[in-house]
Amino acid sequence: METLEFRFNSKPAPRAADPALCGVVGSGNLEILVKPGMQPDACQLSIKTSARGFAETWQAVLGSFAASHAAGGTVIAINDMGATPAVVTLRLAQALAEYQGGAR
Amino acid sequence: MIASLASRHSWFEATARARLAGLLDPGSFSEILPPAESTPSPHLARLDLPGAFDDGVVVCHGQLEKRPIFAIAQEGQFMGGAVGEIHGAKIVGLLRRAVQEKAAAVLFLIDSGGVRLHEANAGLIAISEIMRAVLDARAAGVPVIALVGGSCGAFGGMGIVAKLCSAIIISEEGRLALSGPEVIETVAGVEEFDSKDRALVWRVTGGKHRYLMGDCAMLVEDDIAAFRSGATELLTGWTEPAPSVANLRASQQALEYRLADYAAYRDGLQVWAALGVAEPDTVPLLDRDSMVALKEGLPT
Amino acid sequence: MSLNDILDKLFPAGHAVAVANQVITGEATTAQGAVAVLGTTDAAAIDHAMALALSAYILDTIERHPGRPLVFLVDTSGQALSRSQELLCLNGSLAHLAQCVDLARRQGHASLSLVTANAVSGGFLSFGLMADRAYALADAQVRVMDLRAMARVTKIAHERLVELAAGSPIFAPGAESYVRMGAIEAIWPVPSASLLEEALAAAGQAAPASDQRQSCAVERGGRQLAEGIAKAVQNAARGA
Amino acid sequence: MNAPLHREWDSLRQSRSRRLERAASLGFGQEIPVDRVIDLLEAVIQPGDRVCLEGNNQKQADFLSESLADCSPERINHLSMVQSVLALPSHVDLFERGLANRLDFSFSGPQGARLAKLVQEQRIEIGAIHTYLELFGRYFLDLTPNVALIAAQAADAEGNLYLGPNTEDTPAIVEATAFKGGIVIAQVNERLDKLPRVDVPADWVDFTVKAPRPNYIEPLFTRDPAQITEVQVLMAMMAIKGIYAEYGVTRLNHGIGFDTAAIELLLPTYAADLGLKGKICTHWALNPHPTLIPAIESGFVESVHCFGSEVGMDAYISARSDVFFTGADGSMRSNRAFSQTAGLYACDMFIGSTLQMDLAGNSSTATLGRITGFGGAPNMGSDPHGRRHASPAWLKAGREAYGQNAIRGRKLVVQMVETFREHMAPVFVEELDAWKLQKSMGAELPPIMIYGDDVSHIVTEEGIANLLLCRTPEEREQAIRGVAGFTPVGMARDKAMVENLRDRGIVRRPEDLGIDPRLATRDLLAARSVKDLVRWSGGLYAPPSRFRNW
Repeated sequence: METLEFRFNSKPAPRAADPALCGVVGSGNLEILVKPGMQPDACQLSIKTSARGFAETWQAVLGSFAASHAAGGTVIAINDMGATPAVVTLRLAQALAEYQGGAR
Repeated sequence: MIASLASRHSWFEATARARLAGLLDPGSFSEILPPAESTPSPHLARLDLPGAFDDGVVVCHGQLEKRPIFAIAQEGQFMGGAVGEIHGAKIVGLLRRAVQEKAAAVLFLIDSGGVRLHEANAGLIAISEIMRAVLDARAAGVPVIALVGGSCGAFGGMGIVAKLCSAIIISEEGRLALSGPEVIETVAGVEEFDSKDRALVWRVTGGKHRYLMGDCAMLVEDDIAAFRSGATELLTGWTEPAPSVANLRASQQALEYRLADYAAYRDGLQVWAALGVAEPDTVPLLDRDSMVALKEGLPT
Repeated sequence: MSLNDILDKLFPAGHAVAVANQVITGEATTAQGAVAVLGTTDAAAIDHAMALALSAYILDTIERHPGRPLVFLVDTSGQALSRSQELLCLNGSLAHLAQCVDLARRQGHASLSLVTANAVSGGFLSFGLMADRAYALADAQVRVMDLRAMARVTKIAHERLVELAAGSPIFAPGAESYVRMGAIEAIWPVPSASLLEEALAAAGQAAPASDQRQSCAVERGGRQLAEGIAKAVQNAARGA
Repeated sequence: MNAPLHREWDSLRQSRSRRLERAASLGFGQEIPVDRVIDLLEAVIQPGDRVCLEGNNQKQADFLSESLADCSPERINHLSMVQSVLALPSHVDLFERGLANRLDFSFSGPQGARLAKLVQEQRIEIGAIHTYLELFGRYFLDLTPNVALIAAQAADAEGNLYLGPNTEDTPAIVEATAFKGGIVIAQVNERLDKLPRVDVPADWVDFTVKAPRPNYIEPLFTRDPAQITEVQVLMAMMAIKGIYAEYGVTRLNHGIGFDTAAIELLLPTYAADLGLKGKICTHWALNPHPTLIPAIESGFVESVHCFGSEVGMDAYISARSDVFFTGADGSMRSNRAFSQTAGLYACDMFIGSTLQMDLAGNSSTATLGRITGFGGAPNMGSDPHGRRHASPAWLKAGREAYGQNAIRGRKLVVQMVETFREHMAPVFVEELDAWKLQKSMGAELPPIMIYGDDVSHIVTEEGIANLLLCRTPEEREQAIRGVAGFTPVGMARDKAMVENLRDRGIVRRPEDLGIDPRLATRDLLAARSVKDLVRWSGGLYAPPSRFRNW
């Protein structure tokens, strides 16, 4: 297992009432928990992943997500069981949408 | 396309959270100890494995047709729904809470292979505590209804827990047993149980067989809405019987007769024939409604 | 140690116990009076017939001897592994047995179990762990699975499991782990009438027992989380 | 003028007569007792013969193969084997036991690793790895069999054969052998007084033997809808909207895989909602994929011609004779040679998956230590320059590739891949493993499945690259990098150039196609389980046990 931490600048997301959870920690899948954070223009991410040695790939995938979505003001925690970048990208979009669905 | 297929939301492939969302009245789901307030299993972390925030089980309050109830939903996709320390303690806590609050019912969405081997002792003891807690709830008059239809079925200790519940609602896809076919094959050989022969696995452990044998109260389609209406139907007018010698004597006798009659059989086909099913071969392909009609027409 | 040796040491005042199909049933005399003695021997793999023999004896005891304590002697290698057993819903018969033990408790029968040799998973769950209190003899094997098999299933190196087991009662096989985890009350160096009588007295006082295993586990440094989490769930305010 | 050549002009016929006489002298008639089949093989096969052993994706002449492997290498040796697939252990035993030493084939699948080892030990000489059509073609030119060992469903007393739904390669093999002085031996599952239909006339068949068990059949073309992922649903949506709809693809072939199964299962839902029923996917060269059932039942599909059958599909096919090719008896008739011809020449599109793709678009399923071959994909996945007849899809693709004044069209050859396979193995690579494999096996060519210059589109979860519109090798490379996601190849893209390609519609993202990836859920699949497929079929589809959970 490997633990990774990232912080990216991102356009502020509407602040939501409740945290949102998306996905399941199953083979080739991951769960993503989106919570409100303190810095409105930054997205903070922490990842625990079963696959070691993919820090650069995570950085690229998450950086691309933060650049293309308004994810500022969130703290995102991920538990990963070997999801491919395609799955990670899809889940991030779903998790953020669910989080924003609960926006006040 | 076929309308019934379009509107169906498979229980078998849904996540625990999706099952709850479809099972409970819309908007009534209220999670206790939600993911944002909990931490993954430290025991898995010590073994270098990522955990899940909810440790693979959702416990909640909610409503079923406006009836306030509690629900427990195991996530079969995380570690096979297996019971670890946190997972088990959440279930035990919820069952105790249901007693305190004299809940109308607990719906127990079982989807589990049993003990989580990575925390084996904690899992085994937790299952023992769940067994006691289920019986305490029932003794307090709170019905505990097991819903079995997930990809992991109800195996190992969770197979025992399922049979301790007030009643079991199962789908054809659901499986209910003690040892998994793979375990039996590994220990006793492929001739004893070919775990890759899926039709055989279902004839021995599957929902239709358990329903025909009377081990499950209700057979439903693999559809979240069907589980919802099944649970509603079952709970309407349900009175939880007080634990009594008379009831257990009756069960004892039924189990003894069954053992005497069927002990030599090794395939559901043989049992179904003995139960009076005219064409046992056709059972695996019958739809749910035909199965119910078949069961109701059997000699008692 | 043979079953008879164990019985003689536990019940010096006398016992009348039959063994059939690895199932023990009978009664014995103690300072607190007559007790029902039942269980399994020779590492029994529990099947339908065994479970139903035990449950029948429990129901008989409830009906004929109200309040008589139940002493379970546990020696089981787990559940019987066969297709015909599963075909008839073996988990159902084990659940029935567990329900009978539970009913006895509710009807005022104190119960305790003593692991005499082996206590493994399903067999242990169905009666040994259903008693008010469980004890184990010093050389008893209590476990879900041995570490080699666990290594195969979890795909974690055996050496790594051995290393971690040394410091963790969470999955290390052995009665000592179960003591720390709150499921076994104490380990007896030898079968002993005086230990049994103390245990019976304690069990009698505690009835009708609520399940205290989570809090014991915290006191003994076994499961640190279970009690807190169960309480948190019991007491948490409902979410939105 | 040269002097007339003095030679015998019927040596093949004479050789055939001698072989048949040897068999007759041992007391053999047309029907061979099962326990004497080795005696027969040793009587009619000679050292150095070219022997065709039938077997393909579905049926295998497994009993004859095992029997041949049990023959004495003293009597039978130096055989040159010609066969579509090397699939069974006994196929490789022939070489390990010294009966055969040369092989011309198409596909090796599960025996790929053993085959690679034999090649490295120089115990086998590989003539060439072919596509099916090439190999069939060579049966009629320079690789005509002396003896063909084939599999049939049933024989009658005269020796007429009924092939059942899995006709597959039999007609091509028998025709080449029987009409060039060869010997045809068939294993049959049963003997019948009256055959349902005659697929091979008795006078093309020399001997028949009832095998001790029915020939082996593998359900290779069944994909459980339960295993289709959301990412595959997303890619299927992109393919339907961005390629099928835009080109109006009506005649096509699908490679086997979960990606294409997802497309098949989106036809009655997503494609129907886009109003595409009757406009796409009407005519197919395809095995009877169970996942096509919902599209057939929804009225999308007019016709399907099959290479072979599929386990459990026979009753369904028989009941849908407007769609499938069936005999007067009602059972299916397949034919690999004709269906491959349809796939090569009569289809407007091939879409399939691969394990690796390089920056020129070359793709391969070969991996180190395994020689697997190609099967039929390269026939379907290539643009036939000889095609003459026009269709809207073919013309549109041609004009994109060659300009508005193009004098011919272009087949659509689509590769559909997730950028990473399982265990984070990147699909897009700088260099295919095929090149290393070429060196290790001393082959003249690297085992490339689909040539890059035949590929028209690449679909990944990141987008669609339209290679037809690329005008320079550099554009092509950046278009491929532009859909290669977070693989090292993808991350090394020239971002500005990829954005420029996007402006020109060469690279298209899901949002460019009006697709929201979050809506790509499994709920869009017309069937989400094998049981759903059974329901769609009205109970006619009978899936094999391993695909059931009931």
